[in-house]
Amino acid sequence: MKETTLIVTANEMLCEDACLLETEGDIPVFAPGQFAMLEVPLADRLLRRPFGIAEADGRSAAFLYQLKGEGTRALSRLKYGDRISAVLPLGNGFPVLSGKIAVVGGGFGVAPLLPAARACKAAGAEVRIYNGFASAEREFLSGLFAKAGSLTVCTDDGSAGYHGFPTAALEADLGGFFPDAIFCCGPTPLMRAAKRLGESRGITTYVSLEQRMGCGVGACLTCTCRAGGHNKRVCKDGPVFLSTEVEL
Amino acid sequence: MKETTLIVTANEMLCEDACLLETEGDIPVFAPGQFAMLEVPLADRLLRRPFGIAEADGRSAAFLYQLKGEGTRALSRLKYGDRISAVLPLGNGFPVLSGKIAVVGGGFGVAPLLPAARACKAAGAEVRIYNGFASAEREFLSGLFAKAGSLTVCTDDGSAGYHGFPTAALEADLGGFFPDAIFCCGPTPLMRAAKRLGESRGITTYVSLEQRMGCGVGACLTCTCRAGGHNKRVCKDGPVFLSTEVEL
Amino acid sequence: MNTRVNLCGTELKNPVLTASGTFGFGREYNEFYDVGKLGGIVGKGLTPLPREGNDGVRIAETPSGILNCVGLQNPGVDAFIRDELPFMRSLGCAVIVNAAGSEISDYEFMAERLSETDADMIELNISCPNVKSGGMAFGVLPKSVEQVTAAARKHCKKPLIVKLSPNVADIADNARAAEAGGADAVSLINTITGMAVDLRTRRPVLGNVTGGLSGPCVRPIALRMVRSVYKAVKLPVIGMGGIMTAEDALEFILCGATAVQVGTANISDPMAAARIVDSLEDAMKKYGINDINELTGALAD
Amino acid sequence: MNTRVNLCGTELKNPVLTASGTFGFGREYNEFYDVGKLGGIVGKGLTPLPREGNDGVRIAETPSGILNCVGLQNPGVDAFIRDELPFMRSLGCAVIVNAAGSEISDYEFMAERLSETDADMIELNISCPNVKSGGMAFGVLPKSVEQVTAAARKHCKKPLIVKLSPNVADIADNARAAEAGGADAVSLINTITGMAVDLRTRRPVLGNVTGGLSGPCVRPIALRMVRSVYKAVKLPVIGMGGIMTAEDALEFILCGATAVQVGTANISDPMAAARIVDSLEDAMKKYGINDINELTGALAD
Ligand SMILES: Cc1cc2nc3c(=O)[nH]c(=O)nc-3n(C[C@H](O)[C@H](O)[C@H](O)COP(=O)(O)OP(=O)(O)OC[C@H]3O[C@@H](n4cnc5c(N)ncnc54)[C@H](O)[C@@H]3O)c2cc1C
Ligand SMILES: Cc1cc2nc3c(=O)[nH]c(=O)nc-3n(C[C@H](O)[C@H](O)[C@H](O)COP(=O)(O)OP(=O)(O)OC[C@H]3O[C@@H](n4cnc5c(N)ncnc54)[C@H](O)[C@@H]3O)c2cc1C
Ligand SMILES: Cc1cc2nc3c(=O)[nH]c(=O)nc-3n(C[C@H](O)[C@H](O)[C@H](O)COP(=O)(O)O)c2cc1C
Ligand SMILES: Cc1cc2nc3c(=O)[nH]c(=O)nc-3n(C[C@H](O)[C@H](O)[C@H](O)COP(=O)(O)O)c2cc1C
Ligand code: FES
Ligand code: FES
Repeated sequence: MKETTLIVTANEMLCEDACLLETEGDIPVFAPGQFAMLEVPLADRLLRRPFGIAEADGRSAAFLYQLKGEGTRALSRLKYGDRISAVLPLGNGFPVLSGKIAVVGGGFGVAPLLPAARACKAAGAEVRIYNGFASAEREFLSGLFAKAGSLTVCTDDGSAGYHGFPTAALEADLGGFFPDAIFCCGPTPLMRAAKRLGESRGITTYVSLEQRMGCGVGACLTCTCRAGGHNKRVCKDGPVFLSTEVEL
Repeated sequence: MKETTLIVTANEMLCEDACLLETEGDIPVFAPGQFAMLEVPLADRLLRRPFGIAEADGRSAAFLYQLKGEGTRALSRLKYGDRISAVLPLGNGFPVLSGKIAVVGGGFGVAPLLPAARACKAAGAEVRIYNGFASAEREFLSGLFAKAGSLTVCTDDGSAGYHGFPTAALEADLGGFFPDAIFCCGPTPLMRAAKRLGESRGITTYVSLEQRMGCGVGACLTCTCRAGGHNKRVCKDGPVFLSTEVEL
Repeated sequence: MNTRVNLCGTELKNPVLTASGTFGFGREYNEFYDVGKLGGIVGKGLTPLPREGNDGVRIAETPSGILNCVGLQNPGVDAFIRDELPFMRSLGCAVIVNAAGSEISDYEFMAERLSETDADMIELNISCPNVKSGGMAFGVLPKSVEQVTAAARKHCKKPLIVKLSPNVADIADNARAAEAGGADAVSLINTITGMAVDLRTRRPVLGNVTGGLSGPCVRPIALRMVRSVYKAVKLPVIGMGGIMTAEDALEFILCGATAVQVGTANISDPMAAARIVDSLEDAMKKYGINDINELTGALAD
Repeated sequence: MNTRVNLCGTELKNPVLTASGTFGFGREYNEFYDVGKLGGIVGKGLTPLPREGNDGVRIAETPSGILNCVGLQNPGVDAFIRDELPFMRSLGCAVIVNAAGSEISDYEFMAERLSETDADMIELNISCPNVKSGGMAFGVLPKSVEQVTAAARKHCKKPLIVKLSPNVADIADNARAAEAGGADAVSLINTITGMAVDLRTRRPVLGNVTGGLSGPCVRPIALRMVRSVYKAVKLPVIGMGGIMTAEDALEFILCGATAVQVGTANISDPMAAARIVDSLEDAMKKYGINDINELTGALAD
């Protein structure tokens, strides 16, 4: 956990509303699922934006981000050589497991799962990935995921791959592939479905939550979620939680 | 008077703390001494900055500016191709006279005098220019002024040219060169000296005032100066006033 | 798509008005665009006699805001009626006259004098922080708000808008007081008292030491106050405070405003009010609003 | 060059404190830098019993500011004394404990309980806008400010700082009330009540509907209030509201602050308070300040 300056080496549009930001700097070791708070280059915006660390080694770090509001649009205007301040790595990530791992992602929520899938694969796990999108046009990062495990693309409208929720695709596979753990990130309904599936079948399930954040480091208590009747900090106690810990 | 977009064609450092901004756009005709309100590229700053129009034709406009605070520092970061919004041309400029004209400037106040000197010269006037600076290192724009009239550089410390106030240099010349009008722009003490000199010798004297501004177009009444017991708007009733009109 | 709203019996083409003191009497901005396209304009604050306003620096920049201490410089109500009102009236939009004073009798006088004109409405500025005697005092305590409103009401034959100060403990109390005093509408917020200092000179930046803060920095405060006043009174509410875009205007309407005023934005960009009007329908489309009147106060809180 | 100041008998290395609620109990920021270099830290607001705070979204961004509605989530005073205070004490800077409550008796209890500890001072938060019962009420009317201060005073053996709310008609009156009630210092400003709305959902952005505004957007308001409180009371004043840089800190001191607190800046940049301390001497040099104590209140207005 430190504050450091990143130098932009590339900032490419991947599709209409997603970019890949590549940077250089002095990057600490990170666990998959940990995130960074990136400064946005707008003088009237005080809050940094949280993004999962998609890829990093000691000298470089990359972030996949959706163009959502003002902050991410300003990020997308960063050019080669620009500097931004980052705080990283933050929070608790996914465990790196061997054994059988099911990765379940939805929409832009797939981004933080990529390093988790890769790390487990590298640790010898059998990784199956179920990524869901609204439609074929919204499909995202399948090239990279296909290298990190066996990938099933799912679409809500059936325009590509499995027609339905990725949790349904996983459930259909359970006969042949009963995972030791599920890693999920995506919209709340998907995380609820993953929690329900995992808990009903006795599979340890990890969910990565999103919440509006202030400091990102655990001090301001603005990013809480309900966990066992208490409020926990998504930034410090999460963003990855055991499904049994949190209320969704 | 209109709001228009300017495209930056060049933005060069002239010396340690001054830049020349060159732009292209749809530029209305202007009178020397009129000014523009330029947007500064900082999201948390709401006010435009007033700058004299140094040079312009229908398609381009140039501004000479001192690096003073945050706004001008942000302007200095503008690069080729960047766009800024400008409101121009604003206020009343200097009259374009033939006859004998004494131009008296101090420090960065010389900038708005350049187009006035040029225009009078083009109209057939005999133009003598007395530009004062703190020291030789602070000398500014002498190359351009030398083409617009006969130039006497003055310095407070005597490190170049005439040792003393430019009004003193003009006064010393009055035997051989008795001007029909004095045009002055610079720090308040200089403008006071020019007003005193002109009024005591019966020479019509014009001064160009600076004041903190809001709208720049005459609507908000934040830029006033005292004139004949009343408050007048520097942006609309000036910035060029007859010395007899205003209290300095 | 409907953008028309009815404010105290006057139909406005759209709910976008300009705020007092930021738009002169419309002359300057009419050189930039046809001011008649706006819902209406509110003139610079007037007093019974001409005023020169404050000395020294009158404006300072702060993060996402400005401070001003113009101090009600104006030509006086008579010169206004003679020299400015006919022009304002010719623009083709609603004309609201903003009136101030230092004594209750000033407000009575202004209400009476302006009732004889063809202005559409009168907005009472009982909340200007830049006038030393009076001014402030009227706007702070509910009792005096009611008193000054009732006094002006007696002499006023036009719809009477009372403009509320945000420098108070509970603005809803003051809105209720204006309602009790007979106001036809309330407008808010006026500027918030603030200050800027210069470390080099160790002096205040502004000639008047303190000034009124306006611009986007005050918007969250203004939205909260508009919401709380909307819930407190039955009168129409005119919302303002940092409106820069059509979306900002819609946010005020969502919180309860029938119409809005655009102030500092004009100073920042002379085209601001026109741009807000021009983009209003697109913004309404984006948020599924067919009739702007449906949005007023529709916040689920 | 001297940056040391004496605050209610405690010597601070420099006048830079961190503001309650933005710095936890110092643990997180101590991973970024040695928190001991600061003048002192103020802990998250505590209540007699643990509190979970508000539900839903707790933070929103506004122009040059943020809104928060944490709602005093805290582990309760006993867990604090057991688990957090020893750590805070070990940091090597002054330790101020921030205490809140919903009843006068809560404040009495907190003052008594905290007087038994080795904290340096107690800051009473009588002005938190995010607690529904009580909280707000105490901080608004001068009479209740005096009452709650006097009640806590009777049970308090440490220097007592009263933190003032800006959501009042005249903050100087409230400062005088705190002085009359026996406060040793006043701190200001707490957050200003504000709101943000979402046009898409037609709902407030924050779970608690309204929240407290802080950050550079409030700085001009805070400076004005610090100046007016400085003139109204003889107590030392602790200034805050939007301090992001050493120059901002000096501006508050110029207006009358003996020490300052840095809040939102920590949230924006975890290194903020350390950077302010690191650049303090350079900034003093720039403005010809040899002893920071000479600057306090030196504004010529
Ligand atoms: C732990 C974590 C990891 C994330 N990782 C990624 C990632 O790898 N790629 C990616 O595209 N997005 C990710 N997000 C979501 C991302 O932070 C938001 O899309 C982004 O903050 C939007 O900023 P904006 O200024 O464009 O949007 P605006 O809506 O203009 O932002 C306004 C405010 O709301 C906050 N906000 C808006 N949406 C979200 C959100 N979904 N979660 C948290 N805060 C939000 C912003 O940070 C800002 O403070 C992550 C969020 C969290 C909490
Ligand atoms: C009619 C007119 C013509 C001018 N022409 C020129 C010119 O041709 N070249 C040039 O270098 N400068 C000129 N100036 C001065 C120039 O406007 C200021 O130097 C500039 O605004 C400083 O902005 P800043 O953000 O860098 O400084 P800051 O000090 O950070 O600005 C803070 C605020 O104060 C205002 N301000 C600061 N100094 C001045 C000043 N001297 N006059 C008016 N407002 C000020 C700024 O506009 C801004 O609103 C002119 C001023 C006026 C009024
Ligand atoms: C330069 C200036 C002058 C103002 N003069 C007046 C005035 O004469 N009468 C008045 O009622 N309000 C006056 N105001 C307040 C505005 O009408 C408005 O209430 C306030 O600025 C908030 O809106 P905004 O943030 O959109 O500017 C003035 C504001 C500014 C910035
Ligand atoms: C997230 C957050 C939590 C806060 N919690 C408290 C608190 O518990 N007690 C308190 O007295 N003030 C609290 N405050 C107010 C700050 O201490 C400070 O008064 C205010 O934010 C203004 O300073 P700033 O602009 O530097 O942030 C909180 C502020 C923020 C932003
Ligand atoms: S964002 Fe500050 S505690 Fe999580
Ligand atoms: S700057 Fe607005 S009237 Fe001159």
